[in-house]
Amino acid sequence: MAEATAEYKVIGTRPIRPDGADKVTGRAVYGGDMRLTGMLHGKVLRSPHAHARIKSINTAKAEALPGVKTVITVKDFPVAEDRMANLGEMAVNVKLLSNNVMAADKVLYKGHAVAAVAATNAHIAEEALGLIEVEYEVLPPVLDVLDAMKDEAPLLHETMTTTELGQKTDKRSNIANHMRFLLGDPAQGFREADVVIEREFDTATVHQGYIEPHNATALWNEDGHLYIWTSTQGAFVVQRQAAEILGLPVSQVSVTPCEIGGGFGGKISVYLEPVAAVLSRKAGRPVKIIMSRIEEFEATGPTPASHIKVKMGAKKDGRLVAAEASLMYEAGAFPGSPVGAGCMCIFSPYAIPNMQVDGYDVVVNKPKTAAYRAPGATNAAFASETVVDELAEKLGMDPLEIRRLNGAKEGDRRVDGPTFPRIGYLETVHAALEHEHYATPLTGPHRGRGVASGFWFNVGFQSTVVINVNADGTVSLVEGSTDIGGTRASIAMQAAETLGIPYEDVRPTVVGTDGIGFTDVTGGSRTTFATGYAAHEAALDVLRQMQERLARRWDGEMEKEFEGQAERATVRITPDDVTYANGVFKCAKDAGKSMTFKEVTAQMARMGGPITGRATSQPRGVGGAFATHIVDVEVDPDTGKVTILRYTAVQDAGRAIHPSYVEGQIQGGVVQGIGWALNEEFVYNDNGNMVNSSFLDYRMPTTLDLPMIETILVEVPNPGHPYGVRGVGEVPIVPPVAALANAIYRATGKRMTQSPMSPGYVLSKLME
Amino acid sequence: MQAFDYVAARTVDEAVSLLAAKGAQARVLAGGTDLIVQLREGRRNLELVVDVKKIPDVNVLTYDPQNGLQLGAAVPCHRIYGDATIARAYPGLMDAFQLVGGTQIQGRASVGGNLCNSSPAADTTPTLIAHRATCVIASPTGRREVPVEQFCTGPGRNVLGNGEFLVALRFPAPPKNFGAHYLRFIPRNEMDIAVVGVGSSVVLGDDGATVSAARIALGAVAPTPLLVEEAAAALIGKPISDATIAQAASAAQAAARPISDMRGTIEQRRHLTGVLTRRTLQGAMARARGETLSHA
Amino acid sequence: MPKIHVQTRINGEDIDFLCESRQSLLEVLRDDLGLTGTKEGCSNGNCGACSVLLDGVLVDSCLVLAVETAGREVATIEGLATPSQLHPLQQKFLEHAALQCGICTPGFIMAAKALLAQNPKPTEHEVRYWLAGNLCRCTGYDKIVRAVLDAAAVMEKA
Amino acid sequence: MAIVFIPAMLQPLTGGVSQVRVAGRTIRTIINNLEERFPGVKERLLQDGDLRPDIAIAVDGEMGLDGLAEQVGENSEVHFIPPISGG
Repeated sequence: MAEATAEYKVIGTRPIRPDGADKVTGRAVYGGDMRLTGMLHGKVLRSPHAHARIKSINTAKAEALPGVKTVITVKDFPVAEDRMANLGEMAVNVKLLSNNVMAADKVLYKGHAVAAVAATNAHIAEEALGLIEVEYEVLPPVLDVLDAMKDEAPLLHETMTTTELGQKTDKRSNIANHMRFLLGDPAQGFREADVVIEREFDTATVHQGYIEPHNATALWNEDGHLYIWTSTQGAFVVQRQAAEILGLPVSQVSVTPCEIGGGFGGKISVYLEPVAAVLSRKAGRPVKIIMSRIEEFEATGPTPASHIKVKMGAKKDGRLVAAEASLMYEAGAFPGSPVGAGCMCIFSPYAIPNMQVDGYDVVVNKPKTAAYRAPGATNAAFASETVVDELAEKLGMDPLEIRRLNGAKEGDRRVDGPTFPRIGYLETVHAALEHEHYATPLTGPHRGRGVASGFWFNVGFQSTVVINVNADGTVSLVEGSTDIGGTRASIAMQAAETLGIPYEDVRPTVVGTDGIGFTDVTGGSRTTFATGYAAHEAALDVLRQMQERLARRWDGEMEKEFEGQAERATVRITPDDVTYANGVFKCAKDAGKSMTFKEVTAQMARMGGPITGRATSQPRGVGGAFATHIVDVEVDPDTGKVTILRYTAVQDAGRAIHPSYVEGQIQGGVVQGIGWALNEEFVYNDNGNMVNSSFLDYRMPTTLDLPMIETILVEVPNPGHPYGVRGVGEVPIVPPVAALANAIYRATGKRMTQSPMSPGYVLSKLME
Repeated sequence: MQAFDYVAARTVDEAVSLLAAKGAQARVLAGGTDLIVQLREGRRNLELVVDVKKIPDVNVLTYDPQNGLQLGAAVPCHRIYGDATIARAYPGLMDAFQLVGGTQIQGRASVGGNLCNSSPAADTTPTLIAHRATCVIASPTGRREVPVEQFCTGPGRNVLGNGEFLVALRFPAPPKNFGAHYLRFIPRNEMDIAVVGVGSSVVLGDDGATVSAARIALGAVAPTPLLVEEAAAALIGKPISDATIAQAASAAQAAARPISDMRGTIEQRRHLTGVLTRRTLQGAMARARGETLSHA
Repeated sequence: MPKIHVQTRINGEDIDFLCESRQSLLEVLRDDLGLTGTKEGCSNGNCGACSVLLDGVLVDSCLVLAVETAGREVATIEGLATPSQLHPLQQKFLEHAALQCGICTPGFIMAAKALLAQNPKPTEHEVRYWLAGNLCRCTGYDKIVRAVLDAAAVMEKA
Repeated sequence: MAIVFIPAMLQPLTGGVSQVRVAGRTIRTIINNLEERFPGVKERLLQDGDLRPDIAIAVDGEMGLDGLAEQVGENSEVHFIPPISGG
């Protein structure tokens, strides 16, 4: 175990995670492992059409199949109200959310749920799906963002009108929202520029690709209480969304988060939970539903395909003076793509005086997009970081030099307005410049080195932590943040550091909505930051209570010792007189009095009873994160296939609490970015059916497609956190697509303007 | 998944009679890595699955320098390249047998099953053709043999008639100065279906140059794996050279009839046919001269 | 559909169960025998999360019919550790933080066990080639490969 | 007097003015004062007496957490930006 940095005892070490043994022995319980007495198996009937009106649904034959207990459609759901509610990370329209869980009058993508069955086993439920007769009026689908934006395009939502630059209009269109950000005077900026580059880019729909399929087990009791077990990034989000959709008070919905097999943003909004719930109420028995991999691709929440225009201008000395971008993102069947975040990230690594960014949120007949790790930022960085690379080449500058020259730092203003607090972008560029990888020339034919940078805001949101002190000096920490990337360890480490006790003495437990106060999703790179913040505060609460108990104890002892010495008896001991350091409480007014943490816990029963520290956090001071990546590739000129020779990711982590898991987040984000760059895409046929909805033809990287991923942790502590933590989970996915595009250019002389840069695409560019 | 009956046949005759009775409603189960996926995704509905893995004849794996290789239809890939003698004798076969799906798939998938699934992009069929394999088929009227290049008749279709199933594949012993090599193009390095696959073999004369025999078989560029005689003709009778290899490659390109689908376009497949024919012939030539190729 | 009585051995124990012929080994392990350590990721042989050993050979249990295991030997993740100690692979996966969400971990560990049984001192390439049938989306594979190489070294010495 | 940055989307209502000093110790007061000077902005920022769901407040670069009650310092910068959520 690496010893801690001089400053800390626990933070910076690499202990074994507390839930590790269960996970490597197969004992950990994931949602799919749930088994309840009398449990039925549910299956969802999904639309074969990408765009159609539902005329009628006949479930009689299905209900008659032996083993089938109940069949439901949208009629079994309460009518969802067309209003906004804060249901997770941000406000969501309840009607649209509910319609995505179960189609109302129209199906808007192939795979859209139209009915569901509960039966004694999954095979029978599946057979029953084939007996449900649905009459559709098939409508022409629109599958591409540019087509959808045309006036003559088929409309998904008859009543939807465009919000144009913040103003609700009555123009019926597939464009839900056109937003704009403006800084300075771009037209003037471009006039001053010596070099201007303008390019257009297209990115394909990609999926989070978590290995565990969505699952939900629900038991809606006769007393009206609804129990849900599910693999989710946020039990409280499932609770609120299920309550809104089903018309229940939140207190009547208990959600227990099981272990989760990956989410990356894709397991935040609900898909199966309300369906399992309604099946359970109608059947009077618990119901479990597990999605197939085909359903995962066709009916959950991929990240948007997009069309992006970027124009950037620089002076001869390399200073960027003007930048414009137009981002058109596919929102899927319902409005709400992350185009806003993309607009705010696209130029964020750079201080540019004149910028205008336009964002378009456009519905198409594909599944509603959901968050995918720094949602919206990777598409945008692919465009901007390629153009920055081209500018550097035109100006004869090293691509990292142009980034160092223009790198954003504290006080520089983003296009959406706010100025940066203390940030570590330039530190990542310097670290990349000085790294042995960048210093070592890349030799050999058809080889190229590319660099790219990326930014993500990270978020704070809300968390609650309770620390119960045990009589043997250990503590049990209760939290609501589901642990996907080892956060039980990183949160327990922060509590141990503050309490001054060993990490092994903190036992973290993740509980559901009945066990802890409100806690937002594990996502937005927030868990180690915000829940860690609450753990620190809860630990301080424990120490304060101990100081109060000791003050009372020592004050009493003082009185006994100084009996009869009038003037001495006036000395009183208050909690402020009790100091704590290195695991020992001391009395400022009497050096003879001291007690260790363990000794205090052993005496709790005679010093005021149990000690429980608690804290909630909604921290401000969220530290944004930057990354700069370097990649070497070799391109086979005969086939267009890209082989990655070396990959180095430099990232500002603020303070790495558990370095192994920070490295793991970076390596995982990089490899998802590599898959996005090289082979991952949703392939649709003309009538809107996805033709590659399996892990065979939706090509995620395997062990054999990658070298080791080297990580360099730059630590520019975030002043907004007691231990300097910045979120690390999302920014690593932002640079890879652009870095690979730039490397492929240096290897082939061909600029890449489309992702994925599959062998077929690269070959077609080589043969131009 | 639709319900079906399962019978583990003990003898060839038992399997034949079970299959004959049910016709298209019955199918042989060997490794199952294609069949079980098709059943689960509803692309195939059966009443009966006949597991042949207990029948001795389909588990044969014998080789001797005179009679060549006897490969039972149900022998899983890992057993074949796990046999050092056979792996050394037929490196061109191992090229394909070692890359059908991941390790887990190779623990189950059989070469016979891959052939009987008859996908145009099957990884093993081009190299079976390059090695002049013969299919030994059991049928209600006894055994019959079919050269492997005639086995597949269309996407997912082959010569097996009612009540027939593949028992084994016979390979002649590699003649002197024989060399074969199989390559496929896939976007990743593993776990993909071939965009194009090419199996080539050559037999060189004692001068180590003149080609006395050659076979080039293409995968994923026609409704069935394709033996391209014209490509062989470009090589036979002449000393092998970059020029004759290039002629063979363009002959292969001319014979290819690719389609565009999610895995590749017509132009890409036509181009790759030329590239892989060239590279497999170079590999086959090297092996014919006694060199060994580094394992990809 | 009448159920078939199957007698097999799982993790060294004689086990018998009733199943339909259409039930996969994965389904029976998880739903009927309560051995939920073997995970489902895709159900069509493309992710390796359901890897088990069948007569010592690494297979996807989603592509094995449960009836096929009659008279054969199945090894799953639950059978790896001894009552007092984790297997070196399990220990090294923890020490190297070679798992994050952990859903793919049982499959990777069973695959690595089969590799080391056959190739006790694999190179990095050989580890990557053998494990290409196991997908992981969280780790980027780096620490998994290092954990397997480290476990091989420890087991080699033992 | 805080410095309020007028987002591009509202600049048509402010005659192209992009920054303006506005009195007020909370966002509620600032928006009311802004409305007096540039009629119509309030309706674009508020809905049912609270911030519109697609608008968030940043004060001195920090995401506002208290809605219209968010405190604003004497020389603070106020920005109206879309809310951010993570993956």
